Amino acid sequence: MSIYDVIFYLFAILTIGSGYLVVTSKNIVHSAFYLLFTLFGVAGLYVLLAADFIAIVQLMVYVGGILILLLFGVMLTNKVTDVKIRTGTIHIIPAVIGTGLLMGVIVSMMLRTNWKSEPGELPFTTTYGLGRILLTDYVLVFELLAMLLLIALIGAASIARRDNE
Amino acid sequence: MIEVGLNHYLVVSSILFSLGVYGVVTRKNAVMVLMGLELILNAANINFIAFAKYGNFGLGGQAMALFVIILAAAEAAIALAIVLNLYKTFSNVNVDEIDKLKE
Amino acid sequence: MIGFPILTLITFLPIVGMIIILAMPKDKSIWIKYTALAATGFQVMLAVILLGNYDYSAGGIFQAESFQFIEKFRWIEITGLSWLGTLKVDYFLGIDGLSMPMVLLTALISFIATISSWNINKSVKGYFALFLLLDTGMMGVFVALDLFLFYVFWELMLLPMYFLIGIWGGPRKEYAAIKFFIYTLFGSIFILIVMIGLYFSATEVIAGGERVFTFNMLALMDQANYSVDGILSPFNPHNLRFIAYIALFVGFAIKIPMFPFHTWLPDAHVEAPTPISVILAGVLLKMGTYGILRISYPIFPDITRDLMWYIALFGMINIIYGALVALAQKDFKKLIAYSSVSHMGYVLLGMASLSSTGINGAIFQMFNHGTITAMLFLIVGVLYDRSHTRGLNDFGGLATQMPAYTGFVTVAFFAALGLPSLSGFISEALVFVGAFGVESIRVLTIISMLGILLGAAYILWTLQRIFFGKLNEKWAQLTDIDAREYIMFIPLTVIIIFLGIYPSAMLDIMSTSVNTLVEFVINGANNISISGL
Amino acid sequence: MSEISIINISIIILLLPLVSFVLLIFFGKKFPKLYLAATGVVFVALVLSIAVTFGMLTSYSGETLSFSFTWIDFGNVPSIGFLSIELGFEINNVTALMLFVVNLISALVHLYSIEYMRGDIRYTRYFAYLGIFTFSMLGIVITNNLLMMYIFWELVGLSSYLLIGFWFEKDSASDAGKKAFLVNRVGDIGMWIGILILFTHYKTFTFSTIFEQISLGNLPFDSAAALTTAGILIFLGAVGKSAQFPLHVWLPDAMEGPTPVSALIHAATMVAAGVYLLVKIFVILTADAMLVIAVVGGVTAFVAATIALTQNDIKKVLAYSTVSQLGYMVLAVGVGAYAFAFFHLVTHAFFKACLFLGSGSVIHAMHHEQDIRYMGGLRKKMPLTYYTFLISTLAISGVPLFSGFLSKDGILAGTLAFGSLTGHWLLPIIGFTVAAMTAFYMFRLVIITFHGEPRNKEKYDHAHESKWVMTAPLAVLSLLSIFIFYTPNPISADAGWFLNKWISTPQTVVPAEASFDFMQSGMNKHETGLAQESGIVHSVQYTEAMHHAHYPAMFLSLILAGLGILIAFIFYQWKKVDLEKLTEKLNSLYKFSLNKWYIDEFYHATFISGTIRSADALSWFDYYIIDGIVNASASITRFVSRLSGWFDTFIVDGLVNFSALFSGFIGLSFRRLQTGKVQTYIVFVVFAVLVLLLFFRPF
Repeated sequence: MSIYDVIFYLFAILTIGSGYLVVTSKNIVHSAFYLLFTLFGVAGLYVLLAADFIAIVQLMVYVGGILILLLFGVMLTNKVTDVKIRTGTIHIIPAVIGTGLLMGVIVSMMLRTNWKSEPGELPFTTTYGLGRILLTDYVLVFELLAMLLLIALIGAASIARRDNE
Repeated sequence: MIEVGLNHYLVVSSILFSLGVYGVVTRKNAVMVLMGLELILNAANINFIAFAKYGNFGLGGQAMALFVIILAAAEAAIALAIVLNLYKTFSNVNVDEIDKLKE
Repeated sequence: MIGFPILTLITFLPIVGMIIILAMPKDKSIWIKYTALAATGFQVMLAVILLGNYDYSAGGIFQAESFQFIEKFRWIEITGLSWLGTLKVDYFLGIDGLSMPMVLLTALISFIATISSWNINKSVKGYFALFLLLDTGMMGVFVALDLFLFYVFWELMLLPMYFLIGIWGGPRKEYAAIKFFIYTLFGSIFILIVMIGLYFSATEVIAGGERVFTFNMLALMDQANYSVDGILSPFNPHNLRFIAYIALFVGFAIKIPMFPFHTWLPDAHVEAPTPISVILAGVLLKMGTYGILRISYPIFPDITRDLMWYIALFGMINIIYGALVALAQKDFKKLIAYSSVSHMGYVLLGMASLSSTGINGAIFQMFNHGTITAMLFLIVGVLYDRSHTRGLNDFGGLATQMPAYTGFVTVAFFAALGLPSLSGFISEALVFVGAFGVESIRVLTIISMLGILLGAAYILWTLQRIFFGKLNEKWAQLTDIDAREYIMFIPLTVIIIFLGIYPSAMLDIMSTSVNTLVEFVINGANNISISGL
Repeated sequence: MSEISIINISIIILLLPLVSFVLLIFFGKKFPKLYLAATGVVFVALVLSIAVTFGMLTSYSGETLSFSFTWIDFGNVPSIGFLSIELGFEINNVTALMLFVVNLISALVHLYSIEYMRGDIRYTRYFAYLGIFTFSMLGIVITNNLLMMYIFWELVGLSSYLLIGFWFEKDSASDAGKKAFLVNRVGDIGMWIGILILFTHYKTFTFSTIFEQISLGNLPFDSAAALTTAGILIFLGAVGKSAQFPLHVWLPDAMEGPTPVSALIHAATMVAAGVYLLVKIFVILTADAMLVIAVVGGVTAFVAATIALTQNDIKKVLAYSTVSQLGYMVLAVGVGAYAFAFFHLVTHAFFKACLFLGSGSVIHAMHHEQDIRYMGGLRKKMPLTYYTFLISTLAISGVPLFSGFLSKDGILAGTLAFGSLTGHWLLPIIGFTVAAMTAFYMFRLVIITFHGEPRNKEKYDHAHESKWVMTAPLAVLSLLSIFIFYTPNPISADAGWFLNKWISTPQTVVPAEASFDFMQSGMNKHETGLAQESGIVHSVQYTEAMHHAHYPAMFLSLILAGLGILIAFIFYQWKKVDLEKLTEKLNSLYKFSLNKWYIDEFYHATFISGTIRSADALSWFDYYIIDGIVNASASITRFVSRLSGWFDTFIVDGLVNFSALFSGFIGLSFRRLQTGKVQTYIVFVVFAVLVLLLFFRPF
């Protein structure tokens, strides 16, 4: 068992364990924090997969952006005076069965599939490469996503502001 | 114990995906549903990147992961805006109680 | 010959009128009436043109070349129908001595009925549209020479009749209309079945030399056209010709109406408005007997000859039974309805004789009954319009109150009871002459002659009850007939008297065809029995 | 006059009354004076008929002039050949005389009616009807075929219907008209069947052709029985028209018509038609047929005479006397006294017309009082009427010097001859009895009406002699009742011009085996034809028998007539017998006679109510059974359709509804799944994906 493996398992356990807590925790704030760990774990996995830039982006966008956004959501939708920021659950039994089965099926599917695996050489740092393909091969997607982000920004602002009317 | 390879990542992503689905399905609070969605998206991203590494596809997979993250950001923004609106309309954000779709 | 398709014109002219009427605004009822009058009036003119160009020496019946004013086009043709081969229906019109009197009658009666419809006030547009449609149906039946076409016209006239009785009729109109409709439809089904049976039994050579199944009446009359295995083929040892004949006969008998299928008639007559009664008695009843002469006789000559006695029997029953039941009636219109039953019995008796004089008499009786009974119904209508009752015992002494009316009534009544010098006598006399000449039905003929006496009894009794005696004070305000009614009565009266004195005017038209028919039926029957089947 | 012009003039004579009818019917209202034109027209016809008769009797005596045309042509009829119906006219001596008689009486009746009917509301209409009546009768007279005979026969029926029911406001009048027409129709049906028997065999209606065929031995259906049947059936027509027993019932009722009409009907037109028909078809009557005819005639004469004895209505007495006299004529035909039958027809026409018109004059004077019990003593008030009436009564009673004696005597001689030749002695006995009764009841009528004291003073005082237009016809007619117009010998007509020159009995064409021996001349058929043309009397044997019978018959009839007259005087003039006691003694007989043998009642109870009852029964049958079956089948159909409707609703539709309900149930249960909650849907999606994955097993 190499050090790489050990690190992988650490991050994997971190990711899955905190992911489990995210979905089971009754307190939304706690869940949010567990999500932080999950995202962090995932970022670690990215690093292990030689995706340094993505890992950084993961941390920045998710942890710095989305998670904060979610926390804002929690705060804004639950009255602060109301301590009960716990959330109820539904469909526990069908969900357990369903997702359990789904997990089993997907995992077995993943494992049984004979993936054509031939690890290629990736550059030490991917930032340069990503930048290149983003502005060459994927330039259209890139531009579209930029537009999308803009639209989402405006849209979110407009939806959130609707109450004024 | 076998060496960590593609399958390991895939298993992790599968579990993460299932946990995300579970979260989406079970939680009443809309914000929690969003968190489940984030888990699902992350699971997908793990797959992208894992295949990028082991599938010899160059950096395409990573670029895709990047896009997903961007989408996730956009989605989160919109979704939170909607949640806020929901809250204003129904005074709560419990998805199970918002069943106007039934009619 | 005439350079334009006169039969199509005379048949579909009313439809043109109907379309024009349908295009008119609802409230212009007077224009609608004039349009209908023009349509039927033109029809009469065309009928006169037909008569003017009619060749008295042409026989018709089974020879396509001696039919007149023929129009023949392929109407429906569907080829390649697996075992069916080619399905073809011709638009085949033509007239001979059998149909010419009926065409004249239809045109005349429709025209008179239009005049008589003048005081219809309830949804005039619908009435006249249906009326003209009915007119086309009737005319079509008499000019069609293709069985399919015949059937189409036959059914075509049912529908307007149903509505005309059912909407414009008397208190029990729905009952009467439905009874009429269902009863006649019941008969039509038999006709349809036989028609289809015939279709699959005989073939005809068409232009390409191919033999195809046919609805052509003339082709169906030719025994050479029958295949050996056709179910209605005389060459088929297991043929169903007898049953088919009975079925066809029942189909037509309902229309005549022959005892015991006659009960729709009194109801329909009593409930129908006057012009419709006129049409019903004047033209519709003739379709039954016409159908028998045109279709049953030449197509099934063998069965016709075998069943002669039974046809005569039913003729006799019709005559006596109708007259006796008429004698017991207390409703004027019902009485005349039953007198129709009685008079149509003479037609049956004459036809049953299978002799020229008898069949001449039968066709002449069809025409005369058309004119006379039409007049009788007009008479009832005139009285009913004024008094709103038809009870025979409600009147009395009208002869002094309405002298001109009484004059026309007297002519019509005496024509109905067969007074010589009026047309009814000639036909009845010829029927008796013909039927008496046949030994097998002589006794039936003699019994039938009681009908003359009974006819006189109920008619004179009616005349007495309505017109003679002291004037009932209730009717002191009744006015005599007006100009419009004169216009209705005068042509009929003139025809009745004229044909009574000079019957050749009508008999010459038909005698050649009747001779041809009789010869054809007798020869046909002999041929079939010679061939051993 | 040429042949053609005689025919043409005859046709004009025929058409003139028709012209008068048409004119009056259409223009009578506008020109009320048109009745004068009608009368004029008939007088023109009379003049023309005198010309025709004169021309005929002088130039063509014994010949038959005829003219025919095709009425209906059937063309080449299968199995018969060319067939057509010919109509036509023929004039011979009998026809010509008849033309004259009919026209004369018609003209006189027209003249008479001008006064008699004055003031009637349908005055012109009345003359129109007289016109058509005359026309119809003339048609019967000059026709040469059976079909036209039948046509005009029926037209006479129509005219009598119109005239008898002329005062239709009275129910009795319209009833009488109806009765006359219907009773006549009964006879007509028989006649029509008889005609059909002949036509069916000979394919022609023309008399001469049929006679010729029979004389050649071509019998209908090759049997003498058929010929007998045909003869009797045609005679049935005469039974109806000439009011023979048992169809005589219409005639007395026909007195409801205006009196001049009665004169016309009973003297010249309608009732004469029957006898005229027998005269026409005399040659084809077989022995059996003749016997039937003779018996019917005899019975009629007797029955009517017995009824006439007790009637109190002046017109009823005359009516029954007419029936009785017609019985004589028919009897005469039956016994073979052809010439005397026709002779009596002519003489009777004149004196009976005179009697009727005379009675009309009385009735007119008495303001429409017809019961003789309220009359009496009118002789002084109405001398002209009385004397003419008396002359006619003498004639009808068979008093010498008057026409009736000559003709009746001949008939009685005929019956005697017939009795001696065949042994049927009952016929002469009836004949003589009736002769006595006739004399009695006619003088009873005269005495009660004209002699004695007036019984109704008030009416008597108002009575007065009629105007000349009414009395002139009476004078003319009574004059014609005198022997001199027929024969120079007042006691025997045999040598007179009427019988000797004008009328000759035609030779029968019936084969010897079917006819009386005495009817056969002994000559063969061909010679018979020749004999007929030369006017030779038909049978030597019969003529001889007549001669032998003549004097006995004459004396016997004279005695009997005298006896009858004497009794009448004893009873009514001198009142030597207490009539009331006699009546009481013979009460049942008296009642029987007064009530006309209850024949009307019998008919009412049997035929009429039978017909009406069967009509009602059949009507019930029609309504409840036949129509009932129709309606029942409709109901059954409706029941079945309701049943199938039930089946449809509950079984077929039930299945459909069940499946709908089922799916509804399923839907309801599934509807719970439709919570509207997104998450629930996602659960389903998850399961669905699972199912899909497991199903397709992409691994």
